[in-house]
Amino acid sequence: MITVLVFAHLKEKFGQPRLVLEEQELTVSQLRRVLAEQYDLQDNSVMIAVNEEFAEEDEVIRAGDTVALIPPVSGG
Amino acid sequence: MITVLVFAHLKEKFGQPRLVLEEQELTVSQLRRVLAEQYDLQDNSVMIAVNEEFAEEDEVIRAGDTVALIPPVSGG
Amino acid sequence: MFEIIATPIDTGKVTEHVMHRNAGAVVTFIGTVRELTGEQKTLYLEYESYVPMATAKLEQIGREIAEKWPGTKSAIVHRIGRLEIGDAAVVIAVSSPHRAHAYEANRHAIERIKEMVPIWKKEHWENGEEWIGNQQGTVAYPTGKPEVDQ
Amino acid sequence: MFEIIATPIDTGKVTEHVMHRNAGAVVTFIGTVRELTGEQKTLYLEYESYVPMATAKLEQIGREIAEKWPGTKSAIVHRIGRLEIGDAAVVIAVSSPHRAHAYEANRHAIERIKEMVPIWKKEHWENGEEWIGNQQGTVAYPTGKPEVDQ
Repeated sequence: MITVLVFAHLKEKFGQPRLVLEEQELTVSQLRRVLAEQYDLQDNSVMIAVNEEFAEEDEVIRAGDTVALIPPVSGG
Repeated sequence: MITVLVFAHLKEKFGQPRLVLEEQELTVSQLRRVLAEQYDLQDNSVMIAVNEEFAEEDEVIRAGDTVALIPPVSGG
Repeated sequence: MFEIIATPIDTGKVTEHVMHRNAGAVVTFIGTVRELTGEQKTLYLEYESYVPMATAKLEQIGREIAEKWPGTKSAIVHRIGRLEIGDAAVVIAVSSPHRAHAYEANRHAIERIKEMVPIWKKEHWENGEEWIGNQQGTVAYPTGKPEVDQ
Repeated sequence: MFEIIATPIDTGKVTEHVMHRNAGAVVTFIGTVRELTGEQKTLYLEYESYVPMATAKLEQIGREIAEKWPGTKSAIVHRIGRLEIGDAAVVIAVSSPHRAHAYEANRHAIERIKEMVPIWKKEHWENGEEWIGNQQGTVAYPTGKPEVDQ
């Protein structure tokens, strides 16, 4: 299982601070496909962080990794 | 009489914070000549302020005006 | 000192953190909650953050600055939670032997925060609320992440 | 708040002076007494000023800033007398709705102070002392005064 942390408007959209996926391993692009198909989230402005670092599209996510969806930031 | 305030290294050079000139009226250029001849001060990096404002060379100084010699500044 | 905190920021403490005998110049930036944006009146803000990643990213900005402007020392504290008008949301302090570097490095820090540190602001207006960053017109990242440097 | 004072500068007070509900960005510059200049070690400094003219010139800088960057608010305090290593000699605070303006206007203020505000610094080193600004190589003003703007 892979846990995906969500923040800001995504947390409100999903009504919870994390999504739990059944996959044991998938790439960032595959994660985007899962989010589009199963969670109705199709937004390329959302970045994906793996283990607290922005991830490339071909990076492999494994069970146990910390994954987070990062919508465009607005701090400062 | 015209009183000329002096600061920093000029105050040390003259050993006093002001010079008192006998003139009743003179231009800034004439003041520079007086300073060169009577006070051995010939330094174009020294600016002259009249009534707390930087003065042009042809500005006329009259008795009662506040005159000051402003060496290159080094605040900040 | 690179921190995300949920309590008021002590600006003096952040500034003192970067001062030392050979600093010469210290530039501090305070980002505060502004009441008016155009004609729209903000009542208060809420900031949320992915704290461990945001802290790591603030530290990364500190390393970028130390590398780009040798001899500088920096500190960044960002506040999260509910903030009222006038409250400081972020304080950035940079010291340097050279004033030009202190200004430039400080400016770099705030631009980088607004670009890639996972912190989000929700504006509460008289007539509604909205998470900022989610509007149309927001720049998307074609590479899936912000560039390492602008 | 445009002042020449002979006591320690309260940085927080200068900063608070420019903060208001629509500021958004506040940039503060602190110029401190640095121990090392190259390999020369400063023991302490003495600042002297032609106080009424210096105060008027700080006010002039404030007007220049208000004109060039509308919506900004500025405050400048310079200390005179004997200052030890690490002491703040000058504090400049500028607030603005726009952070770019706050940085630029603040930078303008320190450059102008170093250019034309009648304040002089005497360095006391281990092996001597000297009024700064009186060295060979100092820029002279061919027109007899500094330009109104750089």
